[in-house]
Amino acid sequence: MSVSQTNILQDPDLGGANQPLLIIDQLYKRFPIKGLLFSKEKKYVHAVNGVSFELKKGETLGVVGESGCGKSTLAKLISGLLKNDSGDLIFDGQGVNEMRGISLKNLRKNLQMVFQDSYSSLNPRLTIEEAIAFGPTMHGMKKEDARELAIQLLGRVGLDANHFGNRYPSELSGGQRQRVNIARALAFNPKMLILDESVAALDKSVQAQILNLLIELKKESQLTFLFISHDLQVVNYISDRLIVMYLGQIVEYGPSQKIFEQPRHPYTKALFSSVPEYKKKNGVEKIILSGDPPNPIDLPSGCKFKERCPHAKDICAVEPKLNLVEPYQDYWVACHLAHAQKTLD
Amino acid sequence: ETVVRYGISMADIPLTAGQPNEGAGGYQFTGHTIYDPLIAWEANISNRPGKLAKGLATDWKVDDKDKKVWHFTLRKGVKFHDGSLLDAEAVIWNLEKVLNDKSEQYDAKQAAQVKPRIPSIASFKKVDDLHVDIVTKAEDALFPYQLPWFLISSPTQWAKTKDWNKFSYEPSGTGPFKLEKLVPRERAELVKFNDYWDKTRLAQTDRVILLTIPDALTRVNALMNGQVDMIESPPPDSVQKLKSSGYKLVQNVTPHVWPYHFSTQLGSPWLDIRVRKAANLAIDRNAVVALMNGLAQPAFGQLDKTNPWFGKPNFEIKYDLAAAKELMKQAGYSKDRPVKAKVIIAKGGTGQMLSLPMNEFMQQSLAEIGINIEFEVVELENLYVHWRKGSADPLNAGKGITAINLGYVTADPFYALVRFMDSKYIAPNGVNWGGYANPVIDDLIKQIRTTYDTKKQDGYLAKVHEAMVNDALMVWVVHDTNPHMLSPKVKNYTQAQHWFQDLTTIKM
Amino acid sequence: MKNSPLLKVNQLHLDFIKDSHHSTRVLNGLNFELHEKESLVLLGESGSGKSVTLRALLRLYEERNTMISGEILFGGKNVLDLTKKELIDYRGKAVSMVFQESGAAFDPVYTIGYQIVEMIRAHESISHQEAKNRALDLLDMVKIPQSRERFKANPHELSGGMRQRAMIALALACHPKILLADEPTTALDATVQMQILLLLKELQKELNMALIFVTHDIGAATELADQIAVMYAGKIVEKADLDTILAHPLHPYTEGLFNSVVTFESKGKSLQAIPGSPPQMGEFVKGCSFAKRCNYANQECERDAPYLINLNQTQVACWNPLINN
Amino acid sequence: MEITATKPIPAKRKTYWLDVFEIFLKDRSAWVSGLIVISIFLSALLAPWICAYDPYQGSMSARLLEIGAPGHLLGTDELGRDMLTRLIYGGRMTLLIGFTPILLAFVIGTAIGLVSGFIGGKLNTFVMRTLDIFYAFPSVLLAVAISGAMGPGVMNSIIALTVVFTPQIVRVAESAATQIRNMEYIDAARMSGASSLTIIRVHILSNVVGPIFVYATSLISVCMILASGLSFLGLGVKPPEPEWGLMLNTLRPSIYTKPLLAALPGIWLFITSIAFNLLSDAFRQAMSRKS
Amino acid sequence: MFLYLIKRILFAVPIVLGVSILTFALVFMAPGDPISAIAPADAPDEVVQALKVSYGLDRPVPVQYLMWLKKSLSGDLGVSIASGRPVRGEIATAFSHTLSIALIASFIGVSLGFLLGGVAGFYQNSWIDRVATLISLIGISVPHYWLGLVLTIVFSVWLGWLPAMGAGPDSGTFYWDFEHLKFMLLPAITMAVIPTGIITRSVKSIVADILSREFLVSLKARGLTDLAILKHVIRNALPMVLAVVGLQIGYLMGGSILIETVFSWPGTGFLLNIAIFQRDFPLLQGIVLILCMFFVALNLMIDILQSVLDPRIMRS
Ligand SMILES: Nc1ncnc2c1ncn2[C@@H]1O[C@H](COP(=O)(O)OP(=O)(O)OP(=O)(O)O)[C@@H](O)[C@H]1O
Ligand SMILES: Nc1ncnc2c1ncn2[C@@H]1O[C@H](COP(=O)(O)OP(=O)(O)OP(=O)(O)O)[C@@H](O)[C@H]1O
Ligand SMILES: [Mg+2]
Ligand SMILES: [Mg+2]
Ligand code: NI
Repeated sequence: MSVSQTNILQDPDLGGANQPLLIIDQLYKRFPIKGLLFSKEKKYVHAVNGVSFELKKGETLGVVGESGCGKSTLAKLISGLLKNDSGDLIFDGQGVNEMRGISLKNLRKNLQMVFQDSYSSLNPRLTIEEAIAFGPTMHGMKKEDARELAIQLLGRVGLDANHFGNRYPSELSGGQRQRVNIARALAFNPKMLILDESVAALDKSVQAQILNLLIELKKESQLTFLFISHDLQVVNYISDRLIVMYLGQIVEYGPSQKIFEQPRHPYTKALFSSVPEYKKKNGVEKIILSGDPPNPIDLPSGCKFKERCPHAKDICAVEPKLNLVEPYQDYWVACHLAHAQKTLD
Repeated sequence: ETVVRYGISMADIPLTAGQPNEGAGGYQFTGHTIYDPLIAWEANISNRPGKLAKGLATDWKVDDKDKKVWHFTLRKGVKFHDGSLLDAEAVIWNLEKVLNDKSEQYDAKQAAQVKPRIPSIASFKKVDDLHVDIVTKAEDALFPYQLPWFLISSPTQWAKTKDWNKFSYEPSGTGPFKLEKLVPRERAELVKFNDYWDKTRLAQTDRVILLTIPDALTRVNALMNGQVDMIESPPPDSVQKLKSSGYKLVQNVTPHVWPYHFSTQLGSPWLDIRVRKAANLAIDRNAVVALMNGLAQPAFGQLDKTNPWFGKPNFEIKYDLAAAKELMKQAGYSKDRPVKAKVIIAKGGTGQMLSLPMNEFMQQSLAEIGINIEFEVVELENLYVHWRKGSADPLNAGKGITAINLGYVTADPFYALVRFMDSKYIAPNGVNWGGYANPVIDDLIKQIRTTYDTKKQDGYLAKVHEAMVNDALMVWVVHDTNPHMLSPKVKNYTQAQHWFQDLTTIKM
Repeated sequence: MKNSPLLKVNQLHLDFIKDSHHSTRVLNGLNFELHEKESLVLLGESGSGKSVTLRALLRLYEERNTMISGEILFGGKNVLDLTKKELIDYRGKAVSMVFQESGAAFDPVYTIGYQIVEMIRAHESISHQEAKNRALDLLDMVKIPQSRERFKANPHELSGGMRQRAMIALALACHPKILLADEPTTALDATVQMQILLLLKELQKELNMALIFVTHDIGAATELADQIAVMYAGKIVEKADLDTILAHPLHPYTEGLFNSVVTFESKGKSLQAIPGSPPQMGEFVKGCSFAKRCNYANQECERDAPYLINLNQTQVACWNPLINN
Repeated sequence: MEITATKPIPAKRKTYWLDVFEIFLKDRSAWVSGLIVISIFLSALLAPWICAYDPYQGSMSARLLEIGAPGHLLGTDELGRDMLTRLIYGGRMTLLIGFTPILLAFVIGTAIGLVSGFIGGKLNTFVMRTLDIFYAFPSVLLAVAISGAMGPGVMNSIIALTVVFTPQIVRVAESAATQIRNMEYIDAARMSGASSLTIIRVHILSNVVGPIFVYATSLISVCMILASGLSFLGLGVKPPEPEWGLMLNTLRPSIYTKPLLAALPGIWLFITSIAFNLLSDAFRQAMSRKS
Repeated sequence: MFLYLIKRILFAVPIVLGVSILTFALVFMAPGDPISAIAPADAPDEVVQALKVSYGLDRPVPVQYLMWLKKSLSGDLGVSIASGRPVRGEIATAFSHTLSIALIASFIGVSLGFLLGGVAGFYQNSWIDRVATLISLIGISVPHYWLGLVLTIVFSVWLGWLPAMGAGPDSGTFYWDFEHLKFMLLPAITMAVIPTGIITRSVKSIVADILSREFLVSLKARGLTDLAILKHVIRNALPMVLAVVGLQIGYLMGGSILIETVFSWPGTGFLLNIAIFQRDFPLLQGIVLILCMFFVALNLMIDILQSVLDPRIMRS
């Protein structure tokens, strides 16, 4: 017996084949922080601070950046778990901002997310089979069908349903749980998958298993990935294009191959050089940044990176725009000191 | 110094400013100890009911022509605790204190206590220093019985602060005791007043300490533990134990009865006299007394048989189940075809009685003859509200309440008989709760009010009582005996047949 | 490295006792040596017993619920036989430790400075002021800016990186001979992680300490290690110096581990992940505990557990080491 | 895309609660206390069939019979009613007013706590601030104040005690819900397109009900003692209803003559309360051992 | 710090206000009539009405509340209907009485609870742990008012060692001498039973929790002596324990009614009982309000103390 997923869960391609699947334009999100009673001005955490990018169908976009730079917030904004303050979000030709109710539900079906903490992203009281089947039932699939689908998907992510289907999350290892999470996301047959640090907490050998699985899925089902990580090598490994974020902003954005070959932004450089690598590499000199990332509450004016930047000049007091890097057409950097071409708005 | 520590059953020391609260019981502690009335009550005689006695007035008589005017002659040379002298001025001042709300010394709280006790007074005036005239609203031969309730406090002492609250901490009266110390809700210390005018009633102990111990068991504990020398109302079940440990039980018939007061309004099952009588015959009063471990006396009417006003009722109250059942049968009821009735009772707190067990006993006994009682249990305070409203009031009638259980003080003619029998006092004008109206009795009562010869008066009163019993206005169950437990050290406590007691006699 | 080792661990076994019938074996016959000024990295997957090893070295486990056997020789004495008093001198002063989660390893209610001073004064009888001066020097040494203010800060008021530095300062307070570091950088950001790694390396050289560094990050290991010991299921399966092991891993597990690491070069290639997952702790495995996941396993592997043998410059515990590669 | 499925495995597996229960059953004190509680429950339930006497029917001649008196295993009370019978019937009342408020508080409190914790924000602040007012009353005081205001009676006691315990449970439920609201599996469920109600029902409730339940069970004995205390003060159950606190009160005066008899309802209450506490402890332990 | 303090205090204001409204509402929900307590049972209606007017009881409830609130804010809680004395004075005496036994009870509870709980936490599963568990179990399970009865019978009636009731000689003015302590002992011990149980339990679990924290291992690794480690444990436990203890003292003050009834202890509970049965509205409101305010103030104090002791709290 076999079940066709297409019947119920496959949606038509709305945006057209050549349209980007996701367009993000000047996205802002800030969180108010509870101040003391008498302080007049309200303080905010500026988590995402004017981010724009596009994501093509079938492409994998990597996002790197230090802790707290707004990666997860970005992911949650895209997935609709958080509402943005301003800016546009267009998914598959539809604006996400205006969505409510059914259309939001459908958006979410096409846009799934795999979370970082494989443990807390599974309900400890549901068996993994139930956890996977939960989503499709929400979209009107019958219980038995959903269960059957869950069993199929478990097989697809390399877990034997006979063995694992009835287990609770606590009875699985981290790697196995992460597979379950992926299976759960796949149950919707989504167009796009956001992976927020989905392999960070895993052991290297398990991480490799999961990465292999992801690549396999990508090849098989034309999935579009937004892959968030602070592990540069992993991001490089899996992504076609790359975004480097710093304090809620994009500082460098382009094909990952090119960025890895020669990063332009001083922050990206520092980030790359601080990767400990066990196979001696191309002799990149270590740039060790001093100090910690500044907190996103009191944003510095001008270039956000200037305090830690080894090359900071006077001009950095002016906020740099994302500029195209010569001679490329799809490679941007936000630094006055990089050899940049013209401004991208 | 000899000291008697007395554990009283009240939660608070009764008010000390002149007119005590807490009902009749309050008078023995902070009423007749610190103050005197114009007409007193014999409270140091135990073998017969007391009588009116001379207090601050040495003589009182009704005016020959205008029977509404009473002439009082005051006792000469009586001193207040503060040293000032009693005179007609002071008496008038005190009457104004409670009856004239325009007067400077008017005290709403004292007024509330005593105004209902002296309903007959219409006006008053000073004749000379030692003579006062009081005018009653209507002719009332029973008027003197109202006066033991009205106490005289010192105007001089009040003038010092002009504040009754402060006065209550340093009160001044003419009584045999001075209040030396008052700790609200805890204790009052009374010391002997050596200048008391009645040398025969000089206090025999130097100091009486009243301690409030509202919980009965705690009182016993305190007595056994030696914290107090005497207590009021020991719980019946502790009596045996206390006696065997050498404590003395003192009790006496007390003008107080524990009845079910019937509604005779339309719709009440008690409308039928046969049911009322049957109920009276169905109660084994000795069992109730046993239940109280002997701390009660069977009641055969509103009053004790020894009372001069008891008379000779035709209906003999006794325990006779057969007769009771027969009466019920005539009325059309039996155990299998019972009549239902709702009785409102208090959770506790009516005097000495074990309200709940006794009511349960009543319930069982009456069920025997086919009267099924249902209780409406309320707080005592609430019960009073129901009582004042009368049985016809929706508060009672609306809930189907057709009988009320409240301990009744029967100390004087008005309290014992008139207020329940005179149709003038049908609620809400008084506490003729059930709505008893009998023109013959109304006439009789009118006659009593104009009869100044005590003998004759007693005879008429007996007639009223006879009618009351014959009509079985209530189920009378037991009389209280106001028991006290004394440590062996306490001597000479004479218990009067009254709530008014005389603490001066106590000796250590 | 012919001189006698600073620390020698012989057949170290450790069991956690659950109740009178159940216990879990976590360390299964550990053997290694540490020489002066040497840095040894214990590499292994989560749950392989790295942290337990470090804690066992300091005898941090309650005797009530652990069974520990074997030898830990430090300065000629077996640590397992030390008296309570000797143990106090041993801990912190001879051997001290940097914990993985600095947030959890500091007492939250005392200031950083207080805890460093307390540590110094627990081991040396010097005045408070002297201890404080030393503590400030230490904070400077680990490159904490504005050390005077930070001295008075509570642990939660510092960022992760700063806290980890303070933790290092604390560990160095009594000039230990050996510093144990339990994944001190895993929880930190990439840029900060490198700062800390370099700092540790620098301090180790400067203070002539031996270092045992625990990690599952091979990159971090290569930054620090003289020697690398690979742990698997409570055992050391391979030990060699850094270059040797990188060039010629002998144990199939080591090879698998290296192969599954993503590097800049792996882009476009498929990763060779080790199949399966490590055995559950306490699960009884006859023979080699890696046999089930091993591509080279044969019957012998399933029958008997291999022990460490010397092969070239490497110690390896495998019946079929990868000599041919 | 077509995938051939393996045959679904029919075996449904034991739930979390069954697991907990299994661990629970291994605890000796749980057994003993469980048996006590069950026997109290059963005897209360079956009282009319197992009791030889009418709990309301006394006899003046058989007042205060000593424990072991012929025909009255545990003697008789101040109205000559059989003690054993009244203790058994008293169990009914005590369980009723000790149990119902907790049950009600559990249901109401969990509902309020979950919804307000899940929704969060202003609503949550409002709800919690309002409950802070109830929280500002020490619980005995609140119970006494409410009972005092509403007057004695079984219903009123139950209401008063429910009011006392609901805020406490709301707090526990709210904090549990707030904690779980931030778990990633809630986000995952949101992304499944599940409605808030479904999320609360499927994901939050199943995870918070355990701790709340344990907390609630630990309140049973408190509630029972408090309820009996109210009766003892005359603010709870009205006579002649048999209730342990009330019996304690009415037998109090007999403590000199029949100390054991008078102490009996207290002992009964004590044992029941211990049993409930042990049960709650065992439950808590089973749950913590499970996770 | 200062701002935090002010913030905490401001937070308490609406709570106190809410409490006062609730109290008022409760009191007026009650059936019955306070006038019954002062007028004799058979007082005619006109007397009762006059009294009502004189106490302002004839006005609409919200108006009464506002009047009462206005007076309360100036510290005047009105006059007891039953006794005619100012409520403030009545409560002051009662409060000091309750406070005295509550303090002794807390002292007993805290010292015993600390000792038992602490030792049990350190030596888990030892016999002493079992004893502590048993004691705490008994503490939280025993109906304390019943225990009070039993204790009175044993210690004051059978043995005659301690007085059975009351607050001792001349308790209008208050002394902490032996004469008075004798009277306090039994009620205080009875009162201490529950807090002892709860504190033992809490201290045990708090200590056990702290002992299982990561930083304890770290302290050991630093080579600190057991004594030094104990210091850390205590210092960490303190804020949490304090919260438990504070709550218990609050409960003791508010929950003394049963014990005070049993021992005729002239405290707030006793007064409350009387006020309830007499429907003495001003007194009832006053007591409930004062007790709640005490409780709120206590919580506030504990909060502030906690934030001083635990630097993490103020942040959140
Ligand atoms: N719900 C929230 N309320 C307030 N602040 C928030 C909230 N969520 C995130 N933040 C803040 O926004 C900033 C960005 O957070 P975000 O989680 O997006 O970072 P991240 O890049 O994902 O970091 P990490 O690598 O640690 O996951 C952080 O400073 C964080 O504290
Ligand atoms: N106190 C303990 N009681 C029982 N089991 C324990 C205890 N501490 C550790 N273990 C178990 O011992 C095994 C080894 O744990 P250990 O912490 O040493 O792993 P690790 O190699 O440090 O892993 P990670 O990289 O995750 O820190 C694990 O299976 C763990 O569950
Ligand atoms: Mg994140
Ligand atoms: Mg570890
Ligand atoms: Ni098919």
